[in-house]
Amino acid sequence: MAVRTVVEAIHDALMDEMRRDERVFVLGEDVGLRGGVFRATDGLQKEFGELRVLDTPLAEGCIAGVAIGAALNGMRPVAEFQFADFIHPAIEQIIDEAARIRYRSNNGFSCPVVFRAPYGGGVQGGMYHSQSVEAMFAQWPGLKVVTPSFPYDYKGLLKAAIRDADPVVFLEHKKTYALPGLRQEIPDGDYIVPIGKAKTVREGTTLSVFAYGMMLHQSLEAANLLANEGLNVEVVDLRTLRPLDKEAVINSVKKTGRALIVHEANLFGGFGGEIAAILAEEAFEYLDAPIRRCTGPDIPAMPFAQPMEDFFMPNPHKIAEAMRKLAAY
Amino acid sequence: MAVRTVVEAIHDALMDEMRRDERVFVLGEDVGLRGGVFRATDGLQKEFGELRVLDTPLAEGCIAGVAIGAALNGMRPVAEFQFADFIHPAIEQIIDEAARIRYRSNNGFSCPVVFRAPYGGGVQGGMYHSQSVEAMFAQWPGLKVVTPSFPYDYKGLLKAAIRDADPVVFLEHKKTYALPGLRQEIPDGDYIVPIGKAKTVREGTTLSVFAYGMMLHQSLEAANLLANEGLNVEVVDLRTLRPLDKEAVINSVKKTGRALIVHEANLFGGFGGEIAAILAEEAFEYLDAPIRRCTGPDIPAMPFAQPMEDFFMPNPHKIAEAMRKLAAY
Amino acid sequence: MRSTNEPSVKTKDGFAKAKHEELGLSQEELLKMHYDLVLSRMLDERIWMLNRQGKTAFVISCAGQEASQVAFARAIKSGFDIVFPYYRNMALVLAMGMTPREVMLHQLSKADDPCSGGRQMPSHYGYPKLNIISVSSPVATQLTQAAGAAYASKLKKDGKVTLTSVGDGGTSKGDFHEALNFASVHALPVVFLVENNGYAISVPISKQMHIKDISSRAASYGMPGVTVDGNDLLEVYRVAVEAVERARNGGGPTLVEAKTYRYRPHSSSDDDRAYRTREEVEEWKHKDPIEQFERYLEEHNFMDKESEKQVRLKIRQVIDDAQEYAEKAAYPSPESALKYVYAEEEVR
Amino acid sequence: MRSTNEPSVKTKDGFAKAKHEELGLSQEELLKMHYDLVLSRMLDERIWMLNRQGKTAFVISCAGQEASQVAFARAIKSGFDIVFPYYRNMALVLAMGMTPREVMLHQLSKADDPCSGGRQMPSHYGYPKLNIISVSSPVATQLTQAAGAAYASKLKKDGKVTLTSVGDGGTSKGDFHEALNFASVHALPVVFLVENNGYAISVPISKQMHIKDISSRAASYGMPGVTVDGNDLLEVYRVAVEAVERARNGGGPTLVEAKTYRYRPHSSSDDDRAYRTREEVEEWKHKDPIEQFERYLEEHNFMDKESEKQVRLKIRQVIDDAQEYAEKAAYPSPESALKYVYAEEEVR
Ligand SMILES: Cc1ncc(C[n+]2csc(CCOP(=O)(O)OP(=O)(O)O)c2C)c(N)n1
Ligand SMILES: Cc1ncc(C[n+]2csc(CCOP(=O)(O)OP(=O)(O)O)c2C)c(N)n1
Ligand SMILES: [Mg+2]
Ligand SMILES: [Mg+2]
Repeated sequence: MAVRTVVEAIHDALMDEMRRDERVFVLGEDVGLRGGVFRATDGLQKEFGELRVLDTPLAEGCIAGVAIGAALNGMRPVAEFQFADFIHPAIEQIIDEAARIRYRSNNGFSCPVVFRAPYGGGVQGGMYHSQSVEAMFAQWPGLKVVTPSFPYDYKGLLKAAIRDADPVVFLEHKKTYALPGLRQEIPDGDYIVPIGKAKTVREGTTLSVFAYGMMLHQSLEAANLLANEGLNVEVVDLRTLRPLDKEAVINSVKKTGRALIVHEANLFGGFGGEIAAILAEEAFEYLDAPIRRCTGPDIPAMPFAQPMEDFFMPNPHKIAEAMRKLAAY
Repeated sequence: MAVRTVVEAIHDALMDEMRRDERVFVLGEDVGLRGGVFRATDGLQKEFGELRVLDTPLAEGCIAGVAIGAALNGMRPVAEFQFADFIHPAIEQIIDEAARIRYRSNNGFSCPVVFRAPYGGGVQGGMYHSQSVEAMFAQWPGLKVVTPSFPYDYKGLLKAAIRDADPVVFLEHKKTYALPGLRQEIPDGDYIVPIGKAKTVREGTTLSVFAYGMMLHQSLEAANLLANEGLNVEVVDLRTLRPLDKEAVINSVKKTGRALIVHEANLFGGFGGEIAAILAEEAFEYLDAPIRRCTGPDIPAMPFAQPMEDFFMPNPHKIAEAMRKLAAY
Repeated sequence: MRSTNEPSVKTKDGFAKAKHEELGLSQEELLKMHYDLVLSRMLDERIWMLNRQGKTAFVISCAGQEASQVAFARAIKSGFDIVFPYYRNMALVLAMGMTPREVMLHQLSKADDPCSGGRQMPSHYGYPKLNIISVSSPVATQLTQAAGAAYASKLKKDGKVTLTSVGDGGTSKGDFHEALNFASVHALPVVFLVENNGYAISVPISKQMHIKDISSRAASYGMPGVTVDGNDLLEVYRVAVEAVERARNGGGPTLVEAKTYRYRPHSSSDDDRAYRTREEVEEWKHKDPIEQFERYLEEHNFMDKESEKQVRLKIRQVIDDAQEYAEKAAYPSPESALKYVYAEEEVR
Repeated sequence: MRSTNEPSVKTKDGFAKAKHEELGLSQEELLKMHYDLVLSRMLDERIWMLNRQGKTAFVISCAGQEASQVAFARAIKSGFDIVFPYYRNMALVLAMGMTPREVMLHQLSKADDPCSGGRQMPSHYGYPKLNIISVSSPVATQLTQAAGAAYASKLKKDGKVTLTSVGDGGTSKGDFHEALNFASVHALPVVFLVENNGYAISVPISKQMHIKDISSRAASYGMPGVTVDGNDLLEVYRVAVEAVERARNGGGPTLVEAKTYRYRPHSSSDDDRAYRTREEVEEWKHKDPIEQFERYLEEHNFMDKESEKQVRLKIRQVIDDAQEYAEKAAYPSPESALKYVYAEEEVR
């Protein structure tokens, strides 16, 4: 066992998998000498060399295309996008190519690539270093989309993603990377956390909260605030957005009758809509109250100035307020 | 008045607007001599010349970037993407640039560009000429997303989009382009259909259907099938997805108590989720039944072979079946 | 960039060596290449006929562009090397070893289509057995992937060369720049073949770029670039062998531009009369790659009019068989559309 | 690509004409350029100080790269022409006319920040009054936009030239290829300035490309390309004037590569010791653009140590004032984050 932050857990998973499997290599901007701008690949080049820890030119479409081509020739690439904000030039490669190669070739080819990207804000990253992009990827069949919240899950899910036979978009909330409060005891050895399984991280009866990434932690904090008020909130860590663990989501609402979805991305068209739609169809009879969403505001991106950034970010107080309202319904 | 197909209505709107306003010009692949692969720009180059009807190199990122830059220098560009499937290389320009220029400059600059793209299948276009991309764009504040269904609306909404002060993604269902059954008498002169207003195209009491594009027509047909069975279905043509006409959606369900959302795009993460979420939150007390979605299956794209394409496409019979089930709930 | 119109080399005793000898091509190889050229041309014609008969919804054709594809198929180690083709490469995949029956199964979208099981449009080839990577429709996406496959070869030291092909239009897309740049930075074993047929659908070269030869772009990446007459099979072969050897020997990537022409409209959905004159098309037909090659074979007594006729008779039978076989074959079932979204054991 | 190290031209009577005379630069202009260089450098230093004091969260610096920016600001018609800068262009926007107070308001994310009202990270300039287009973070997106603005000028015949600037790293992205290609096909009035400081964050040129001079890429598009010593202000000015005149006179686009160096880490979040030696940094400081220019001004008796000191004293006061003014200014209100998603009259 060792105490690890989120980014350390990611680092460990990469290190382990590269030692375990020669086919695994990482590529991206500044992942080599620099060890990644968030240090996720720190020291990897030293151990595995320049070829397996590749500093690429500044071209995200190229990073994705090269990873896909290498996977088609038997490798297990892990592509890092420096910020999720800059994954957009790679979208054609990720959704038209990676996500469809198995399908379009009638199972003749497969594309085992992991696309890693730090997302989310609250770090004074401004409009272009704070984006949440999960909804853009979760909508495409052929892709898997993973959004862990705890160091233990980051390590286990990243290992699972690297070993997965299909392309995985692995989203890492950058504000959680080094949060001291998030340090966790995790096994040194090899373990896997399966893709596609949610986890109830707080049992409750009053209402169910569905969240992931930084917002999962904010929701837990909010739930603790409400404990003192006698409200007993259940919190479900989705962990994987596609394939979503529908059973876990539905079963929680069957128990509590109330659902609050929390995400940092803006409301309209965000991933929360899908959860609400599933519940409104498949748990309708169990719903005792409207399905609520607590999210970022519908503005183009997170502003830089602190007052506006704070205004954007859902926080334990805003979430607790939404919980109270929902519980009182 | 003149009888017009969808593509003719689009053509008329472009012609009118280019005559009305010198700042309007169109650019894209094969829009010039060829008049567009779907003939939407037929004859425009003849009247307005090569500069205002510009055949671009094969580079969608460039098409979008050039349109944005021209708009920043006072023009009103209408960029055509030959197929919505090929708009992906332009996503960075559309969502990071066009959608944010006004916001990031604190209203110092604006970006009045129309991004036209033919979407949707059922035309034996196969995996890469059939995509529905509305959910990918509707989630971004700063953009407007328009999806008309009738020739009259195509003309009026395209004119509104060209005159809009902000970027508009204008999606045209290619299967409806020349459908003889869709011909419509429309005024020759100038008229506008406002962005952001839905339209109830069939009054009913049993249940509400929300759709757009080809699926709107399929839903109407399904509603007519059910009329004989004594079911009285209301059909709402959303017309604009962002900003969505929430009032129209909610009011319809307040009346009928039942909601069916129909779109061709695959289910999970599709635009239908947002409509369901809005209803589950804001019309909860009026819902007498689960919210249902009738959509394409969750596979990476529409296959080419006719049996598989038919399997993919929602059609009046599948939709009617979904209506019966919902009405019977 | 260097010109490729070198004269046949002289032997010591002064007699000019025939080009095919100089290139080390045997009679058998020459006749095989001829067969593949004609097979591709005749299969293409048959497919257009089926389209007119309403038996296939979509056709995209390589008629006129066969020579460079057949030459490259011979220059690589077919089945060992890796190939990322594009949709206009029927001659390439035939010459590499896909059978007319298989091409027909793909063209008619039958369940046994080895490329996609009927899921993709016709001409979206892919053939795992021969390392022919599945073709998609978005133009130029294969270029960075080819660089990636070659990078994997460098990592694995597997000795493979990757070949990828793209049209002139595709070279305007950022992918071209990013792929060639990456390939050159790492001296990767990859060859980029540009089939310059003068048009991106209706858009002529003059509206696509402001340069004479696309191969001159190689200089931007510090790699060799060659322009070759794409209708001269032996010249393309000469260039192809050089490029493939360079790649295999660690010399890095090469950009090859084959100047050629497509006889047909862009696809069965296109009408090329809107953007090019019949005279232009006719002119190019006088430079037909098959005729040129047959002249050469005749001059060197490998073939005559009679044997050429025999080849065509034989090919017609092969094509009749392929058509009959494919027409009889079953369509994929509707529900089969749900298969292979993810690895089977993981389908949810 | 042509070299730019031409000797000063001789006048008829044989005496060498001073370079600034040859370039038609008056004493006043020379001193203004000197002022802008020093202002930018000193303002940069002040901003780093504020960062260390915890008064500003993020710094990105142009120290070492001022010369080419100040030269180009003078070569264009500031306020008439259109400029798409990138984040490392503080010297450019100052020389064009943004005031130190305005730069500080932007740096401190105050409500009156004229670039973004505090919405964007520092160094994301934008200034409608001077046609300085709002900078975003995604690298190289400005390049096709600049081509588009120049295309609009061609349509409107407004006589404007568009200038855009990008780093060496940005030239690896497809946008670079697509923008230069489009600009050349249409002979647009646009100048592409590449500030080659040898690194994309930690990635050295050798891992980014396999060529010596980025300007050589101009040949891929059939446009002129020039490499110039980016730390030699007058040389850059010579090249800039040529490129801008060519654009204005219908001669089409030019690619200018200014070879230079950034003294600071990539940003306040970077640690450059991981990827470059202190010796390398020191070496470049011996080629400092400001010192070089001051030597020139001294040789031609425009300045001496004393007047240089005076300039710095004056600038320090200007910067003190700017800092005080900006620190006193109000932050944007939280709710103001909701404004300007769409044109006001259309906000829903
Ligand atoms: C990214 C993308 N944009 C547009 C298209 C539509 N399209 C298909 S082929 C084509 C022209 C390609 O021309 P070229 O690359 O020269 O190849 P050719 O067909 O001439 O062999 C276009 C525009 C596409 N398939 N992909
Ligand atoms: C599309 C994109 N990818 C990655 C980044 C992260 N990033 C910001 S600056 C930079 C390096 C840019 O280097 P260069 O273009 O040489 O400019 P310089 O900073 O050296 O002036 C990177 C990788 C980004 N902003 N945008
Ligand atoms: Mg072509
Ligand atoms: Mg740089």
